[in-house]
Amino acid sequence: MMSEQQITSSSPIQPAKRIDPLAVIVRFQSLIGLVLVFAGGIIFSPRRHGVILFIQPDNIANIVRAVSETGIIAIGMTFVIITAGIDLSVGATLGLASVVTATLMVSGGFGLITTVLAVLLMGTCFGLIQGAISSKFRLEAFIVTLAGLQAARGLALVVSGNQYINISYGDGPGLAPPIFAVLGGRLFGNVVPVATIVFLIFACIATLVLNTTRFGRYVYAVGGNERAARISGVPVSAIKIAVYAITGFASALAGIVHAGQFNFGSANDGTGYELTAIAAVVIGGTSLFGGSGSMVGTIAGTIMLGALANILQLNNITPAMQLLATAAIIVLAAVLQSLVRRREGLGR
Amino acid sequence: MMSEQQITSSSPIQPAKRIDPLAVIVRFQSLIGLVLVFAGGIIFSPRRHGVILFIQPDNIANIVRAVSETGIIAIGMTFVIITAGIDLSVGATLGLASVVTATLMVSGGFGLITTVLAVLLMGTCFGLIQGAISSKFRLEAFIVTLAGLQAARGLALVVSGNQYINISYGDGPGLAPPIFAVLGGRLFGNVVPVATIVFLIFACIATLVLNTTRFGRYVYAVGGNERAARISGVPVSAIKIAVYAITGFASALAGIVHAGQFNFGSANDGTGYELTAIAAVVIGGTSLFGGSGSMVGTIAGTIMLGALANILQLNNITPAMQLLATAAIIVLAAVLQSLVRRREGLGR
Amino acid sequence: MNQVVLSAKGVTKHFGGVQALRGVDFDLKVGEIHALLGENGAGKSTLMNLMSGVHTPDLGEIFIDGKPARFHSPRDAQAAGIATIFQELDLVSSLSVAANLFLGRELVYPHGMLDGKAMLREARKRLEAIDRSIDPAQLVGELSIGQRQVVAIVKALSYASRALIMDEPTAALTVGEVDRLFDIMRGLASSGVGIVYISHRLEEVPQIAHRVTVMRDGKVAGVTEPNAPQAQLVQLLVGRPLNELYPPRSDRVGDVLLRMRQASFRPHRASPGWQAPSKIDLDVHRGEIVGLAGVMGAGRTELLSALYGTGVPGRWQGEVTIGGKPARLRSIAAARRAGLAFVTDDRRGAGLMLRMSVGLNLVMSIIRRISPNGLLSARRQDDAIKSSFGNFDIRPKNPEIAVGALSGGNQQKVVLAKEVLGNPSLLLLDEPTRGVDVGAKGEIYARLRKFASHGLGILVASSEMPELIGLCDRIVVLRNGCSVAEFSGGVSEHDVLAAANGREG
Amino acid sequence: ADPLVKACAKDGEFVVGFSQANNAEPYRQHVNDELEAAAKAVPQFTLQIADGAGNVNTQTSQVDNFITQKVDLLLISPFEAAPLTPAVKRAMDAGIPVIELDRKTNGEAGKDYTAFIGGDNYKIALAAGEYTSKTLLPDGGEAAVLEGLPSSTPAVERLNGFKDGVKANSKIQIVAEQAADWLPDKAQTAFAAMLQAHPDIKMVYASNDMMAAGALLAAKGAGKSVKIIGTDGLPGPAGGIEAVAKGDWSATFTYPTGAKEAIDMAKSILLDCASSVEPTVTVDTTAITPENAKQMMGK
Ligand SMILES: Nc1ncnc2c1ncn2[C@@H]1O[C@H](COP(=O)(O)OP(=O)(O)OP(=O)(O)O)[C@@H](O)[C@H]1O
Ligand SMILES: Nc1ncnc2c1ncn2[C@@H]1O[C@H](COP(=O)(O)OP(=O)(O)OP(=O)(O)O)[C@@H](O)[C@H]1O
Ligand SMILES: [Mg+2]
Ligand SMILES: [Mg+2]
Repeated sequence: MMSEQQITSSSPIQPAKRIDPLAVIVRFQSLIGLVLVFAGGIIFSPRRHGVILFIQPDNIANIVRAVSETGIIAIGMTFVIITAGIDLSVGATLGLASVVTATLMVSGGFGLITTVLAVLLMGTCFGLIQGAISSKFRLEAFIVTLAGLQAARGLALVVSGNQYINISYGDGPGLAPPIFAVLGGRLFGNVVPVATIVFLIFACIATLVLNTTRFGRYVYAVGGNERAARISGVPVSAIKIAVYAITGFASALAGIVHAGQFNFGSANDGTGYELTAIAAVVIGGTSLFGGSGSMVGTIAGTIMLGALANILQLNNITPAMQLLATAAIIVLAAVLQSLVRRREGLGR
Repeated sequence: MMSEQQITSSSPIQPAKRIDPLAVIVRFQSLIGLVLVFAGGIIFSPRRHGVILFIQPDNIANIVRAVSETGIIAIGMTFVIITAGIDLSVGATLGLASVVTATLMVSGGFGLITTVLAVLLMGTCFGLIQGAISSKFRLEAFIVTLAGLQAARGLALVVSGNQYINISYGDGPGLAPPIFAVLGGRLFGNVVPVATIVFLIFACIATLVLNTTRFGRYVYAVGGNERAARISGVPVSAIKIAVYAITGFASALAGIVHAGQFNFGSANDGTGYELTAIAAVVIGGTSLFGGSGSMVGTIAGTIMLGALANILQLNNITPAMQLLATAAIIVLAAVLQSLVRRREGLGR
Repeated sequence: MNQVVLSAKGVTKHFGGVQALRGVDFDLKVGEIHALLGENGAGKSTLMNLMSGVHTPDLGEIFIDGKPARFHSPRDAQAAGIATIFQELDLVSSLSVAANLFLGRELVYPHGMLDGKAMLREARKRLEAIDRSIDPAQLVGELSIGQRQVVAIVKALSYASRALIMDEPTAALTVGEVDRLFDIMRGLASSGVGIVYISHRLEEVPQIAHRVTVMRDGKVAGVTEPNAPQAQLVQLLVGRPLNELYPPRSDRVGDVLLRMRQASFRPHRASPGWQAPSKIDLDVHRGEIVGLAGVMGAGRTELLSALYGTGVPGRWQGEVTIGGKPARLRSIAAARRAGLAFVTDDRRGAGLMLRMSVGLNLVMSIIRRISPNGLLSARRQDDAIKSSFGNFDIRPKNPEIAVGALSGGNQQKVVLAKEVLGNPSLLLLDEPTRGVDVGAKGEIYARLRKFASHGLGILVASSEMPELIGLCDRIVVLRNGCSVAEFSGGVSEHDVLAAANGREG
Repeated sequence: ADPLVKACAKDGEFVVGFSQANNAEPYRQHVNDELEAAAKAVPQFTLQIADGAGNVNTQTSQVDNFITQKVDLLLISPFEAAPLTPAVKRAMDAGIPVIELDRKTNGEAGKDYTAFIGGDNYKIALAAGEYTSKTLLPDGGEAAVLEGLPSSTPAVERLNGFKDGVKANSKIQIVAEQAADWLPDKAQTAFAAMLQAHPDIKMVYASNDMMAAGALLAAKGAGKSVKIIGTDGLPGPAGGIEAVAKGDWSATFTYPTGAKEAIDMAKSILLDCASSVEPTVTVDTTAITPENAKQMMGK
């Protein structure tokens, strides 16, 4: 008896800190899928005169350009999903924003800055209204934003008069300020797409907001346990409304980038982006049940999906095989991440 | 003191049973949206020689025919959503099933019954595999079924050789059994569409299964509190796998109905059906967070969405206004249902 | 009476880096009520989880009737006649009471359909043995914590054929229900069922147990007789002698903080089962700890939650003042502005973010304070977390692990620590020590007393009569939502009970 | 003059990339089939097809990928014109000749892109409208339109073309106009509702064959015989040509793919070292009517 007692008191319950290689992997588990896809990309990349096409700066630029719009949206979506919400209206809001951008500049004669501010404001309000309806009447966000999707497409058709709107540049009525076209361009030796720069800047700001601000902490709290958050004095309704305002803002930003990249506004643009964005968020390790997730994961998930599509196309895989391969790799990446998570007992 | 004691013992804590008109509404709250849409339909219906077109048997038949495929899928989806899962692969599985149906009958020379059984089995297995992967590796169903969506479309492309496959009827090689065309027909005085009959029969069976069987009870338990279900001896993994097998079965059934109605199979058919089906389920009052919901609600939600589209089309509303009106009415119906729910303190 | 029905030999279990059990031997004899005691995190629940098939041991084995048993799921254990009441009351809140009672063993008609009527009938019959206030058709989500505990008990009782494991079944029960439960347990034991009984209420042990095993730090610290002196039990439990459990009462009491006179709460709409507070007369002064006593359903939880704004929506009538000013308690935000903080009795449902870390949970109510100008300050956060660990001895001392992985008692400490961090002036506590071990209880009492001596007012509802009597300066008794009597601290248990039950003292 | 492609050679090996707007539409699948068939006849060519999935962003990134792969010639059928203009310019800048099918990007043929081969959506719909007013409903009556995806180029152009075409006959009234997003199931539902609201509808113009097939099902369901005009003139058993031949529809107007012309042009650029090609090749529509349907079926 006595001896047992002594052993006990000399070994505190606190676990010994082992240096564990697994712990390192866990810390970066949201990046595992990305690393795997890049490794696969390098292995399976076609080569031309010994050059690995996949990791050519141009090709990397293509990948990150292609995902910049859905990436911007996915970043907004991360906030929503961490609160255990969902926003299906993002793609349609992108379409609406692209139409409004084009209309304001082409028909409205608005300048660059006023247009951008007006469209961002519109997107933010659109999200805000959805958040307010969902929060005030306690409706599932799924339903409210599904209605929002339809409303945004309807509004876009109204604004555009059922037409698509081309953006021409120049000085004068009916022409958009030429500087707007820079969104479709590339900088730094014509390599880095401007759309990607917008995406990365937005990603950095969002990462900071989520990780280092009071608001970010509230977002996690609301998703972690709404009742507990409310009892602890978290302004739950305000936070819930705010995250939809953020997705609205992000979608509008993506819409502006879209209009600038493609010189075009159409009510149909952005169809299906909601699923791609949600997929990027979830592949990045954010749970649809709320309370956990990371912005870095979302960024990794976004780029991973883009790199995957790229490597398949570089190899000229048939569409059928591309679909099958995408399916297989997404599941594989998810399984690996989950195995790592489980080994550390952090499983859901 | 003494008198109080008597009061106490004569008034047990159990709440008094009042007869409450509201309680009746609550009991049928999932039908409220449907009733509203029908009332609106009658009011706004175009008339011809004093006849209200909206409630003509022909028109009602058109409504229920139009929703029969998504309805069948929504019924399967209800099981999944009650377990707090989701299945995005349903539309693609419908496409796959329609292609396989056409191929088996036209190229494979299979008879009616063998074809139907083979396709249903295939759909069930497809769902089962997704359920098993998601359950075994503890992956979010969203990701697994998103991969499933791509896999099903990929398989359908492989099976069909990137073509849509026409079904011609007759006796001989390359022709399908003529009886299969009955799925596109109408019975009972050429009014009731056969597709609708399939939908309603499936709905009745599913309602019985969900409400009166042990399996149905387990479905609720798994979604309500997985841990509690597990420690009560509910075979949680089996139930989770089973519900995806059910959506797979339902999607295959819908695919067969689709092939029969349109006399062809195409890999792209059913695109976007997943959102429509989920919307029908959620409008019917089933929570995406699992544990609660009803089959009657899903059926009501399905028909409500169809009736809404129909009344807008009868009035030849422009696409833009149709989208806006649909959005408004969906939110309105959801708000009304939620107000009723809340009055009874059942709100989440 | 010497035949062993259920036993564990040398079982070891670890979760990630935490060693929960280190080679434990345990046995349960036929017809025996075997009390299992131990500090929070000692490994009691883990041991029971192994015997009921929730987890499998890393090393060692479980035996039934001397034969090795391999449980792959709780289903297997149940099939072997072992029923369990889990500490965390795992019930499905969206299903009815009856559906929960029969979950996994539904009654069906011969043709296979569920026999709902029979289940309702049978459920009502079984519930009546302990608590007739529960309607079997009600959703579990609408029940109070105490009522849920009854449901969990009844559920396990109904299929315990060989052994019954009860993990803190009485934590949310009041004396009446506990007595009825003990009667039932004695009946079961005499019919040959072995019962493992886990509790932190040491005074219950001599009443009910035949044998006592004490665990500490994942090992068995000793096996003794139930009527061993309490001091000896405590010594075994915490590894050191414990002096007085309750701190001395304060004699210096400040101004009145909360004052209620004929205060009634009018819900905006009728909510069946919700005992609206009415005609409450109550004062809490600065520096004072006031207790709320009452039987289950007397309305203690409702009074606290109506003050804090988390109950059903409604408004107060009559006089309610806080700090001398009429209180405007319309919302949680308003209550917090008035200096209130609330510790809920539903720690998993409304108290904790189970999948988030202990640290994040702790700072939840002071996010504003640790983020001056909107940016989180890691230093302030770490200071706050450190002070919580210091004040409440949360184990393991690692703020990184998910709070859901803590033992029940340690989870309770987190809920308590979190609200104290907010520096409230009036602390509303609902069952604050549910599931907390004696040693930790003593420390919590001491902390509460210390906070009070700094001018904090505390209003505490508890089902543990000794706790109320030992800790509180005054005790207000509620019955059917009304305040019916008031005692000063140190009163006899009998007097309080009599008032709570509506009998002359 | 210099050849358009320096590496041109009779016996070279060439990769031709085709960026298709959206494989999911049967018409586009038909384009792919014809291109594959035509390319197979040229042993020097390897044809790679990428599916833009109906999304200008995806299609842009696929053009970028073709540039990375340095294909020898790019064929593109842009989902929308303006959005793909910058991508086409990048290909041209990289020295890859671009032949556009179906839809022109902005700029000048021969300079901003090598050549355009295709039909004219407005014109074929105009022809359908004129056929309606002259041949199908000379005595007038109620007509309906099933539109494609609202605000997409072909939907807008075909709608306008048909409306302008029937203006020739003032006795024809368009009583209903609904979007069915190119899909047969939506078309069936929408046309069923139209027939409810307007039982006297005599004909329906469907902006593609798939919607015409849906309209036929709706008419059958309502027990009505309605004159149906499709668009695209797809071959094969489920296509418009056979439907006209069977007498199910009144007519369909082919929207030529230009596949054969495109591969021929690629041959002259890559194999024959052409220094210039015809910058704009318009391929005419053929009206498939009961008169010629049977003989067109074999083609
Ligand atoms: N699922 C789990 N994951 C990780 N750690 C766990 C898990 N379950 C228990 N533990 C750890 O195992 C140890 C023993 O916990 P256990 O729940 O058995 O304690 P207990 O004796 O029941 O305490 P209490 O009296 O507070 O309920 C604790 O340190 C706890 O944190
Ligand atoms: N119909 C209901 N709607 C909402 N909440 C309810 C309902 N019934 C019970 N509750 C909740 O249950 C708790 C009330 O518990 P109850 O008073 O019945 O039992 P108790 O907590 O054991 O005893 P005491 O009331 O003395 O604390 C409250 O938290 C209340 O919110
Ligand atoms: Mg425990
Ligand atoms: Mg209580």
